[in-house]
Amino acid sequence: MSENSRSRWKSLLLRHETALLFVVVIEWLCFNAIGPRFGTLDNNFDILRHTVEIGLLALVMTPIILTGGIDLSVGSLLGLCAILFGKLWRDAGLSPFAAGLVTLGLGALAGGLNASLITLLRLPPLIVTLGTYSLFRGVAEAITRGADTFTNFPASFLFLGQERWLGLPTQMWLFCGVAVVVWLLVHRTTFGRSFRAIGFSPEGARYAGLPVRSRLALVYVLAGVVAALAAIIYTARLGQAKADAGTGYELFAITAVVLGGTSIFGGVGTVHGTLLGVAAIAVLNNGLVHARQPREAAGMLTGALLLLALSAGVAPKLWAAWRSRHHASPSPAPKST
Amino acid sequence: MKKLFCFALTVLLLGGCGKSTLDRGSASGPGAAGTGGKVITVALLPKSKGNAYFISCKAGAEKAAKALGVDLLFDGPTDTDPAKQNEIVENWITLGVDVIAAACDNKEGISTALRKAQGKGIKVITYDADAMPDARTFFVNQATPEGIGYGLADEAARLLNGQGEVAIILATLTAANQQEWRKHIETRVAEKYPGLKIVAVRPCDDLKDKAQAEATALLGAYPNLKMIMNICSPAVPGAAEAVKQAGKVGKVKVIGLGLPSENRRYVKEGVTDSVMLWKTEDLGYLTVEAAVALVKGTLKPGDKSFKGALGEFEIKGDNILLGKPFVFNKDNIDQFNF
Amino acid sequence: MTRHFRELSVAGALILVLAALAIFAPGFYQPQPLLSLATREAPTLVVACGMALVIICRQIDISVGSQFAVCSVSAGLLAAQNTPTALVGLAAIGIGALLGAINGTLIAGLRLPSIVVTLATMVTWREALRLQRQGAFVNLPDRLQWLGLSQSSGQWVLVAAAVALLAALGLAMRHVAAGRFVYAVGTDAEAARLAGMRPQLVTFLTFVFMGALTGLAAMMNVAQSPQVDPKSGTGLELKAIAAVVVGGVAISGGRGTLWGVFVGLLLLACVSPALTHLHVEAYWEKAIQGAIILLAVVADGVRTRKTDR
Amino acid sequence: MPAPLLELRQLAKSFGGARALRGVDFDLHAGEVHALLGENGAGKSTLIKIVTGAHQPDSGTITLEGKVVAGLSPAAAHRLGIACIYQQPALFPDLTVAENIGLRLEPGSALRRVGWRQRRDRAVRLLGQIGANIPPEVEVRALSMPEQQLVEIACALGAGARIVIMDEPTSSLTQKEQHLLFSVVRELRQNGVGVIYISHRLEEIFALADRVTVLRDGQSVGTSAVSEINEAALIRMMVGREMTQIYPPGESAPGNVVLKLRDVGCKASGVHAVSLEVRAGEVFGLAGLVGAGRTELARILFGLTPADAGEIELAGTRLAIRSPEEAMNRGIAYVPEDRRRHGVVLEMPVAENMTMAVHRRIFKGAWLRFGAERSLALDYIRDLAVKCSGPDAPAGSLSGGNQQKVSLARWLATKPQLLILDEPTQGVDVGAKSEIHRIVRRLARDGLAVLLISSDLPEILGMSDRIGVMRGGTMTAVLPGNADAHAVMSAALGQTR
Repeated sequence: MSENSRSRWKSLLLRHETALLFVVVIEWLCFNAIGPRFGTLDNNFDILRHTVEIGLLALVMTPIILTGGIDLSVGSLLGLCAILFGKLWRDAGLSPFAAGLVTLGLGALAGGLNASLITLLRLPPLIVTLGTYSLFRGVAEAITRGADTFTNFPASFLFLGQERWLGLPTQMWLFCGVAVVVWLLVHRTTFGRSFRAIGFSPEGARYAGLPVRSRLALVYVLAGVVAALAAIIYTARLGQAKADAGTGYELFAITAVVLGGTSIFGGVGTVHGTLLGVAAIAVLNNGLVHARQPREAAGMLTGALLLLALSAGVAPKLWAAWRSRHHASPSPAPKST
Repeated sequence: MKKLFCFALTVLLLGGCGKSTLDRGSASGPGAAGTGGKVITVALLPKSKGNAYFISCKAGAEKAAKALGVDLLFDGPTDTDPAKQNEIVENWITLGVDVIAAACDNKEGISTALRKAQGKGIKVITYDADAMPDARTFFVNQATPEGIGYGLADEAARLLNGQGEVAIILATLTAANQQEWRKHIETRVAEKYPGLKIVAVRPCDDLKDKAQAEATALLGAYPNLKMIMNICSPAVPGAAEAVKQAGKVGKVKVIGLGLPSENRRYVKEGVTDSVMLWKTEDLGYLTVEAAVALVKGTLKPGDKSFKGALGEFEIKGDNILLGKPFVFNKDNIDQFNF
Repeated sequence: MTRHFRELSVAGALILVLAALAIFAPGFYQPQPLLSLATREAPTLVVACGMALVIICRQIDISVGSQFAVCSVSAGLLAAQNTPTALVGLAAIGIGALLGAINGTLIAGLRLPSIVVTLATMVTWREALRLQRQGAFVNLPDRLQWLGLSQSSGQWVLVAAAVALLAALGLAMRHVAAGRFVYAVGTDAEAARLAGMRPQLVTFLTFVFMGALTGLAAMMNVAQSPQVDPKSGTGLELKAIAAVVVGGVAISGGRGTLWGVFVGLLLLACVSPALTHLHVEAYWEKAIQGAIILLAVVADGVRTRKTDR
Repeated sequence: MPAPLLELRQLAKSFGGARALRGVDFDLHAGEVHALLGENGAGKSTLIKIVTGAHQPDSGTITLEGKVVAGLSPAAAHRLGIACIYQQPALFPDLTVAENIGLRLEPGSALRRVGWRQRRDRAVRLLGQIGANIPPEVEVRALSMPEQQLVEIACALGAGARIVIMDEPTSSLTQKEQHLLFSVVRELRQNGVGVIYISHRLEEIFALADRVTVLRDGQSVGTSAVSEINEAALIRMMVGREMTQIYPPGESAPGNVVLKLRDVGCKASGVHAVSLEVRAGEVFGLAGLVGAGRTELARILFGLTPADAGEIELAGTRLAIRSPEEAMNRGIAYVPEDRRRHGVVLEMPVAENMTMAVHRRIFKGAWLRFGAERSLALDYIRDLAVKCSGPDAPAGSLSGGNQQKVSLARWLATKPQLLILDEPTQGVDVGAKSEIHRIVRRLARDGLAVLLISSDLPEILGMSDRIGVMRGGTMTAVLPGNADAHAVMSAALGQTR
């Protein structure tokens, strides 16, 4: 028993997610030691609030990358949905709730555009979403002619982004809801199973009778819906909607997902890893302010962290290869580890 | 191997942190609220960090901070990003600064955060670009949007004798102050200069190279173009270079908002006719001075003027007026070195 | 015919745009503005050539924009210290190659996915540069402008150099063994290894070459104006990738030609001035560019789908 | 006697924890064909990859003509005159045939000029030499598997190598191409080239080889002149036990018609006017040359390339099959030919592979039930005697035969009415092969209709209750199960008696 459980512990400790958890904790403790206000509840709620939109995008980016795809358009879609939401509320006279629902639908539609190009025409996701990255942002700018902003939302709507409900920032509840749904989807349903199968081998999945196209379509449509949700939360947090909302968020989301241990080639990865990846970046960004370090340092450290995480992933393999090459001839085959 | 990874990260972070502790030096903790004997912390928020304009403001602010013996925090988004500004303000609220001085990228958006700061007893003033009036006590007004817009339009009319086609290059289509300036330029032209015609408005993403490309295209597309007006600072040298390359120096005039240092060469060569700007260092200096006075209580709402190291400034309503913008041209540009 | 279908179809689209311009905005065809346009796009062409090689090698490099900025600023700082122009150029290329070598080491040496590696280096270089420069322009000495030539001949030199480089690379990719190695590695790295090539070395050198070309492009850009904007190169990677993809290089590696990239870049480079000439408002530009990229890939998708059946 | 061309002494190699080779001795003389035989996983592929420099040995020596070589790389092996035809063609799909051959054969600096005309001429010459009618400017991706194999052979031939290694070169060749290949091999031998020949087909070894070495569990079990050994002895050496009967007896008791095709065709895949009937409890063998349209027919039935002509009837109902899901829901199962790419997902565990096609049945409401999955996997592991460390072992860690069983288990779990097996024993060792045969027999006995596609004629003859022969995309003959090899072959070749 002890032997078995020990090896299980060992494999758990060697997990990417565990290492990342340590990183987050160390980051937190470290900043807590420097910034007197860093550890306060208020500040931690701030971190959460500021991370919700990028966190949402990272959450839905996870299944996409699991299938071996990528979606560069989510940030632009966030901007487009934000102004569509504003337009629906202000110009079409819908209540924020109704406008929100319609926006979610429009997000699904935009995700559906990606999905149909990728699945029906079998185009590479990188290129398709590179195109829609420009397209969505461009449409958003064209609709507002760049300048139009939507503000003066009712307080009942702003409650979603700026207040607390049951002790937590309101949007955290939505975020947790989405996180739980995506986690269950990826780790506890046959959908997640097929995402991984597609990521490892799209042809193999097709030959196994899995509905490859509809599964792929699902992840991109889901990304559209969640980007729309992020847009609504973003609007509520800032109290305004503008065409430049969410610029560059796609890269943050991808960074968080990859930092969280998801392989960019597909198949391997976890949702909790992504959450930790988001946390690592968010804590770093906030903590450096408290440590009075320049903002640019956050970007540099994130880049370095990403490279370090990737290198750590391949280091054991390289080490083993190097060792076996250099201890080749004298002794018989080296003992396996 | 993962252990190695953790270890390296720890070293990395601790290294960074250790340095920061030293940086803070003698200044007391930023949490020290209020006035009595504690060092005041002033937080200065630019629209974006990597921008020569705000770097120049910062230089002035640093001088003021040194003279007044206050702690200065300067932080902003690395790229213009409205959400990031809110984030930074909220960070400062938790950090417990005494006063926030903000240049607002998005009026309504950031006001949410600024009101929150006021709610926590932090004084708020704005500079460069204003927030909603209820979200701050004073606005250090370097020049009103009307002032800038009208000033540029007037200058254009003067140079062109009130006749001709004008194209505008701005930073992005979405930046609030750019749109406001543009609006005022258009209003003024419509009201006073019927002979001027604004034929195109192009964004340059706040990049000099892109501005040059846009200007090149404009020169080709509008053969009767008489002037390129640039309302963001990287666009002025960009447009000037394009005009120079196209061999249209003198035929197409270049004016705009910009720093003397970036435009000196073109102004001297006669490519750029005039560059408008206020003394950015003074703006930074005055902002910090006013902020500190507000915390100390020497500046109160309702005051009619504010006297500082740079002299006395008029207060109009809740706007502290820096004075009129300067127009730099061939004759006076060497007097300014920012 | 079918072999070059993609290049020809993009060329067709380009001719369409040019024809539309000839009818609706003949003012587009004036020698000096066209030369200026070509000069502006010359550095992009050089970067796009490198990007084509990288993508043919089944990799991607999204750090070129940041590399471009680092090379530009370094070149500017060197020139400001009165370094001879030729040396400045070599230094820019060298620094580019060094940055490329860092990418290459991580990608070929540690076998990390290129999109993630270059994402990380993109952010790192860009932020490091920001931290160092704080957005301040670098002022250049006069003699660096147009490489010390007069302005009119300087422009021609830059354009001619970019086109000559394209032609040389285009021929080399077809007629020199090393070029075929890039195709071979891009189409199947393991097969290349078994055929006696060294795929990791080819990948590494491709990234070094990409970096060197970025350095060259940076130098070509620096020579055009008396100041260096440390933000230069922002979005360059997307422009280059878009040109390469529209030009028919397969994102999955192994297929595509530099001629296609050239036509693709011409098409994209014409869009923005064409809109200006056609007096279309700027708000639509991004949307139209996105639509062109999508149209190009959709056309390809429909065609390959047809031939699949 | 001169020093052998190639001498391997005590070669050992491990991958991670698995020891692929534990000390292999092997030698090859000039002018001989030395066959290498062994079950899958015995270490043959590892051995040849060491000789071609693709892998580095952990220990042991490689001696070429009396000189010890160390640190062999593919490029060095190429220089030393070692050429190899891999089982999975190692070609560049996006490049033309001429360029593929060129890249393999042109050593020299990376900066040299590429001679496109010489490349073309050489390709024409080499392909002509082995009688392959392949235009040199075609991209390899457009070629069929056997055509790719021929390009590989042309490469090896053109290399002017002193040592040529062939890893199952005939596995997808037609009879005619096989004969050409054999004459090429004999010619090579005459020219003093040493040939290492790997095949599972014992009759080829007896027809071609001079000596044979048997590998088992990473060790060489023995070497013998072919003339001094018989088939039974070889099999004994390979499996380490006596094999009594290769093909289990058929007990044909056909039931109702399960599958009925009438004039089925699909333009894109070149299949036309196929009519046939398969009954429950029957093994219907599908013979024909590679490229005759058998796999293409299977792909039509499984909805991968839907039919555009004719009628398909399954258990009496007419239906259109437009996707694999649909085929699956109708009770059709397809164990594909290329198991590494299509049959199993190598990175995923055995259990997940086995349940992949039955998600809807065992995971009610799409919720994963790990207990149910595990028990299903354990059942099939026991039932099909899959050798693996457990249901959690990645499928890629299994040997070829066991991967095939996992692929089979996946489809048996769907409880199909019709099972299509496409080359189920290709590249599978003798032991696993006979186990698979027994399983197929048992399934038929339990009432399953089986459509068996195989290029292995003895397998078709031994297993089938009836044999359909395809040629040029259509069914040319349906023969009884006791038909002789000659009848099947002549139908496949289109000869009229």
